[in-house]
Amino acid sequence: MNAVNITAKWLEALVKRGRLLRWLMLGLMAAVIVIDILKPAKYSRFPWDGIPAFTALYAFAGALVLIGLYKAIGYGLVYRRADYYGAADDDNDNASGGSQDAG
Amino acid sequence: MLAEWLHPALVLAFGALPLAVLQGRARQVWQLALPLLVLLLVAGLEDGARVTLELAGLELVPLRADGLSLVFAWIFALILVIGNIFALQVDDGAQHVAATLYAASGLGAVLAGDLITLYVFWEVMMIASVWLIWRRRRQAAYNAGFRYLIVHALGGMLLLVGIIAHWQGTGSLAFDAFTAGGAAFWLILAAFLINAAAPPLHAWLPDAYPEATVTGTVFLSAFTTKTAVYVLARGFPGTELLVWLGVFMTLYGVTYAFLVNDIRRLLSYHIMSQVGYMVAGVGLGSALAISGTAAHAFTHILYKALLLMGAGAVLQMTGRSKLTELGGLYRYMPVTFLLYMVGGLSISAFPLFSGFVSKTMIIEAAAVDGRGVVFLLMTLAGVGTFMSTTLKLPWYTFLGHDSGLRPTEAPLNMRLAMGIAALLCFLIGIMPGWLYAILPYPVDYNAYTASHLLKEMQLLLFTGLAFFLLLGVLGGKDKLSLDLDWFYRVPGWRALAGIRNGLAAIDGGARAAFMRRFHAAEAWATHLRLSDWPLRSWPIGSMAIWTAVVLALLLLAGLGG
Amino acid sequence: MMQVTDLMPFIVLLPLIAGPVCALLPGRGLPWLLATLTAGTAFVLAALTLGAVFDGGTLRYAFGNWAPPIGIEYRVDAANAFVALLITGVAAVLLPWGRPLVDHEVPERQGAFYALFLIALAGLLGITLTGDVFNVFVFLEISSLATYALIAQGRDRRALIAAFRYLIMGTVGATFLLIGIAFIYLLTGSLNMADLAERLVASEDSRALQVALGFIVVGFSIKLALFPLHHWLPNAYTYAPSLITAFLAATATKVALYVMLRFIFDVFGPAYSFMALPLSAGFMALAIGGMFAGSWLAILQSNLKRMLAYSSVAQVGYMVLGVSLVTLGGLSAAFLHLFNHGLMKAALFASAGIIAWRCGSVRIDDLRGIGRQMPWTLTAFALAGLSLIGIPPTAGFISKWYLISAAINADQLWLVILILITSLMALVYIARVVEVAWLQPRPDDAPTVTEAPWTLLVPVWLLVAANFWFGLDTRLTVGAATAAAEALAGGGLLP
Amino acid sequence: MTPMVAVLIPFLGAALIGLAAHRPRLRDGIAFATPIPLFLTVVGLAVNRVADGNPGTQRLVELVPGLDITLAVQPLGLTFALLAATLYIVATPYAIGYMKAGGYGNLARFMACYAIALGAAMGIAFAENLLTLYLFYEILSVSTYPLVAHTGTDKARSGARTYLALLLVTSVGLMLPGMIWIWQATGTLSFSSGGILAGQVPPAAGALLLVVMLYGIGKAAIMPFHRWLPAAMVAPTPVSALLHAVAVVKAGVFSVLTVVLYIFGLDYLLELATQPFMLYIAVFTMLAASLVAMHQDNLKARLAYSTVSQLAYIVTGALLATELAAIGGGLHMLMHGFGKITLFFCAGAIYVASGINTVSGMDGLARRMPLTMLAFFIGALCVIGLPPTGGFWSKWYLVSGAWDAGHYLVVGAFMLSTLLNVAYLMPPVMRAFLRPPPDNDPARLRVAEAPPLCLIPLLITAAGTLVLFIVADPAYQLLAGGIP
Repeated sequence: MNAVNITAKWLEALVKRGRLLRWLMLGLMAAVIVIDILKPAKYSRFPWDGIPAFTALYAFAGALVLIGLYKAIGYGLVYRRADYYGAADDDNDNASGGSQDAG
Repeated sequence: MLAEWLHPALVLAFGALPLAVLQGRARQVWQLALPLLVLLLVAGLEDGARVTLELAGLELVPLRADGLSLVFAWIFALILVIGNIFALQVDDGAQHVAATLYAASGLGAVLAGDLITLYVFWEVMMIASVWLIWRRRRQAAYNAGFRYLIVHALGGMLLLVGIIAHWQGTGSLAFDAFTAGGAAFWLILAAFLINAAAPPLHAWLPDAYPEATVTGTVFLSAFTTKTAVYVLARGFPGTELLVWLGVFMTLYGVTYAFLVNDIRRLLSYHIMSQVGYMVAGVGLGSALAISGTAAHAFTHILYKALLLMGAGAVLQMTGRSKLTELGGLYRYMPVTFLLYMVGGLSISAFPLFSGFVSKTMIIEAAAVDGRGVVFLLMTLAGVGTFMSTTLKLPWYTFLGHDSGLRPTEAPLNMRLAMGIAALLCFLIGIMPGWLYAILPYPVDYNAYTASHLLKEMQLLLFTGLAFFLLLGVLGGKDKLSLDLDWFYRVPGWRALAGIRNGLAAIDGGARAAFMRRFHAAEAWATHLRLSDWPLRSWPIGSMAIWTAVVLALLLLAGLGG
Repeated sequence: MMQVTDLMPFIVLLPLIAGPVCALLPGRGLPWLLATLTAGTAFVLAALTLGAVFDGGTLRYAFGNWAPPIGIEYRVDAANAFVALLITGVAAVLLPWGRPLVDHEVPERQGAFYALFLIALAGLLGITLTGDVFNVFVFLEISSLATYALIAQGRDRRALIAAFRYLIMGTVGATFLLIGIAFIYLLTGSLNMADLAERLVASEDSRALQVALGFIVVGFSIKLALFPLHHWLPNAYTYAPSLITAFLAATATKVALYVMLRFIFDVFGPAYSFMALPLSAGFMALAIGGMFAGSWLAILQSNLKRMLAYSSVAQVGYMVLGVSLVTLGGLSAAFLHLFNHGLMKAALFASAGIIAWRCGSVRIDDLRGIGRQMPWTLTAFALAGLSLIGIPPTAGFISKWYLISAAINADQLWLVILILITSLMALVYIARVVEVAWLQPRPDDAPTVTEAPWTLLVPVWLLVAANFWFGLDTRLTVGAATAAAEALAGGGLLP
Repeated sequence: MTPMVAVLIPFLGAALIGLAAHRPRLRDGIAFATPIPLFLTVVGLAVNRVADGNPGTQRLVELVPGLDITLAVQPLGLTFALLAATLYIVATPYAIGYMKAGGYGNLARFMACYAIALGAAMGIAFAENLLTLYLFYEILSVSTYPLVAHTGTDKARSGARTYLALLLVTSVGLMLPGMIWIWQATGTLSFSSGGILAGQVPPAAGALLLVVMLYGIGKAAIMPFHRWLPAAMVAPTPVSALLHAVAVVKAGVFSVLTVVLYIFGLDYLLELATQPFMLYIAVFTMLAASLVAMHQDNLKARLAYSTVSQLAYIVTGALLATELAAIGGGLHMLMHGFGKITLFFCAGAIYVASGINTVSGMDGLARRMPLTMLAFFIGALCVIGLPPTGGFWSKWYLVSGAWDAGHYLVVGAFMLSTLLNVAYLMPPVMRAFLRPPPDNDPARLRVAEAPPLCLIPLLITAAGTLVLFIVADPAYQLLAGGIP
């Protein structure tokens, strides 16, 4: 379990520095926007190729729209009780996957 | 040439048999040796190799190797090695036999040079794969497996009829692009699309895969849909319908992936979504698009297997697979978490990881074609993919609130398998030249341009921003999301039962009525027998009267007339 | 070297002479031996005769060298040679078979018994071979009287009553015949058949001739047990000694049918007969009635012999149905079935006789599980039953084939359906016996029975084999039946 | 080497078995030995036929000119004969093993009737004309009756009564008059390529004749005359195997194929107004029987209804009136023979070894009887028509024929029926392999594979279905050569 422990320690350290990571990310975001604005567009295949930071805007707006859409579809149409098709007999595996060949 | 006689699929199929009886270490050794042998055989296949054969009056080509089929052969052989390492600790011969036969049929299908051979392997694939679901040994798995089997049997029949129609229409059984059109075209396309899980024929996939065994899902994710992608690329390149169907698939998949609660179901919907890119790529049909499709299938198999191995490891170690029941596992399964994240970054096309070098090819192909809407929607699907696979799932499974579960890390062989897959994802990500070299068409494509990198980073980072802003409302819901399988699970099933009961009622009613009459007649006969009437002797007088009557009638009629 | 023509009368004379001799012989063995030898010789003669008829056409023999029409003439064509072959053949096979049964059923005065048997045989053969209408009456009375006496020998008290009832009915029939003959004689002054055929043409307008035909047909209908004049038959067959039942069932009704056809077709001529009286419709109605009533009553019976007796009523219906079509095919089918039915009924009654002897009962309920104990007998019964139902490759199948063919040829498809329904009814009553005997367990309290000795089995199996032989090799039967039909129909008056 | 020899060998065997009734060892020896010369003879006939095209026509009896009992070797019949002779070899040891393990009595009668049934099947296969076929057809009906009623219980007798009644009522009531009608109209009953009715019988009458003949062949179990088949399930399993795979039902569909091909002729068939009607009755039978099979819990009843459905495949193949479909029908006769006999062998082995006869009772059985269940699985694949079993080829040609004929509804019905086949044949497999065995049932723990005499035959036939996938070519060539 040595490798596992070391990895766990690393992860723990990362999680502890969550705020730092967050700032790092925000910085990165700002950087890609700035670069995109400064750097001229390589392509002009589509009308939006010329808009600076279009992809960022599209992604952000798209994510919000998608989340809204999911909520609408979920609550409006497809959500049902978990046992809608009849109660599942045992919801949780007994932690050994396919290897409970007891017979 | 050796490989012409040692068809990799047949070697694999016969090699599967010892797995049924081997035990313990011997089985594990064979389980590793066999895929490696097959990998060697595939390596020995030359571009252009061909084997022909005559069977039941038909000219067959059981083996045909060319650029397109070899890409799939390679990745199938490769994933079999990885999957078998992952499954090494599973002590269930039936499952190993099924998985190996399944892989064999997948290999056979992509190497098939004629439609009959394709059909044969197509059906074997169905038969073998269902065991990977059933061996989960839960009622839900039996039922889901059964639905899976029925849907695929339907697909198989559509394929059979389509092949027959094609055969009768053109007189040819060769498996090349279908250009004749007509019923054959649509039937075969429908059969392929069922296996590709294209809506509205997709519901079997998210229904069945999450119910499969932990190791079985890994194999399932690799072969069925990718074989379908291969046959679509072979048979239907440049079909306009497929572009839109593929785009729709990508969005449909990510949408449902967001709605479901089970992590393996979530990933299953992502298979659908990713296959959508490939289907769209086939539809675009340009050399770049087809190559991109092949490349994406290659990378997809690796990263999806990796993701499902990660989710499977969680399921195996915790016994749970619902987002609402998981959380905070990173402390206990850190390696799994990290390796899973490699898969997550790959599927969302994060630069330096494999998805980036393949998915962008397809999107680029759409852009080259000047299809703006397709381009935008595919990009949007990428947003959804990143949100649910790479952010939501790990967040609520490994990070987030502590669910109180205290599992141990997955066994070594599982981690090893995940590690190999992750390593390949990474290697392909940084050295795509290896992959590009085996693509069916020579490609002049470089993923690592500044423009691509910049756009991809924008996309991912701002998607992440939106995700973390709305984190509070994104958790899993302990709900069931209806999909199109509802139509056959509820009204379809009721209709079938209704017809059956109706028939039984008619049959039973008719039989009962007949038997009632029959028994009544029997009772009457018995009564007569017991009542002595038929046994009674007639008095002499009545005999004489009858004689007189007959004579009189005869004479009267004769004399009168 | 004697000609066959010279030997032919001995078919009748031999049993007639041997009969009284038999009555004088003491003990049991000698009368039986004489009867058997006589029947065997007669069979050989009948076979020779049939051969000669095939080769040379009609054989004639005038008794006492009195030329016909004055003298009595024996006139043998394919029709009566065929019937004679059946009669003598059945007698020759049944006599060796019947010996132990007779010992059992008629322990006393066997000389007289065999004498009566021979006389009955002689009577039947006489009816068959003679060419003289009055002679027909005489032989009919001879055979009938002997038959009454034979039936009365049955062990059961009811045999006597059955014989008496038969006597009454038989006498009615004979009287009718006599009345008919008297009319004819008054009209023509002749009694020779061939002669009559020529002379009657002149009297065709006469009502008296119509009446004569009516009396003769009804008289014979009684003897051949045509529905609804069949009431004497079940009891007579049920209570007579087994040998007599088997013999009568196979021959008596057949002879009556033959001679009736001889009158209708030869003496009166088909053109006249079927025009003067509604014989076709009448026969058809009565035949169908007989087929259904006989089969139905057979299904209801609980006594094996009685069941077979009613089955005979139904089978007579088939033959008459063939006649009623008034086609050559129909007539051939009737003759074919006449012969084949003789074979199958002989086999069935012969096995039933063995069963009666070994089990002491012919109630179907008492036969439970005896298939295991008497496998050879019951197998023979089942196989003969197949013939009765009409399953190939049996003689019964051939009969049915020709009958259905004839019906189709006559454009009477509905008859086909009726024939098939009654065949299936035969299936029901035969299968009932087979099932009881083979598939039900023997009740614990039932007496143990053992298989009959081979001396009985061999003749029964010979008959069964004949049923199969004539189901496969139909040259003799179909050829003879066709020839017989042609001989009767004579001038090709029939389509 | 003449067809007569092939017909006589089983009858001779039956006679010898009857004579050796009281010497069990000798009796069993004869029973074992009889199939071998039969098989060799049939193979010899096949070689003769294929090599020299020699039909070996043999006229046994001539009833009247144009009406005779004649045997000849024809491709379709040869296929049937090869099937029957081959399966007879494996069915005999199985029957002996089963009957002994199950403690049944009256083995001599049983084996003799078994042999007679095979002889009759040979006669049907080698019939040169309809009369000969009818002759052996009836022998087959009658000789299998004691087999069905073998146990002699009330239930067995009543089942056997239904069995015999339906078969005889249809054959005597419909087939016989139909045959006589044909004879009257054409003056011959010989099977000839392209049929004998064209130009002899007006299509209006031919339409009626078609219905009469198809229903007259009750052994083909077209609804509503299918009841005999489930009724006959009371028989011991080797008999069911014989009935449902080798002799009886295959004789029925063989007769249908023969009558359609060589009496009616495919071209004439298409002129008949009732051809589509009967076709859709067959299709209905196919689907309805599958649906009924789905909710039979008794394993043998389920297999029986499956047989009804599968027979309808072959009848459909015949009635589609295309060459491909007829070849498909002939192949399906062969393939279904192997597949279904495997399933019945398995059902019998399961019953003998464990006393289980219901699908719901099969939970976890594969742990105790893995080989049997594996064979069952393979047999099921063959019946469903999936590769890599021979069943695939027959389905291929059947569907091809339907497509060729433009009967797309029939194509759809084949598809639907395949799904239904999956739905009723897979649950037993699934239960046996996946479900845990019922708890606290000590009897179940003692269950082991059936005795070798039962086990080996079923493994052989299961392997046969796989082999037939690879060596389908000779069968195809044989049939293609005989179908106009």
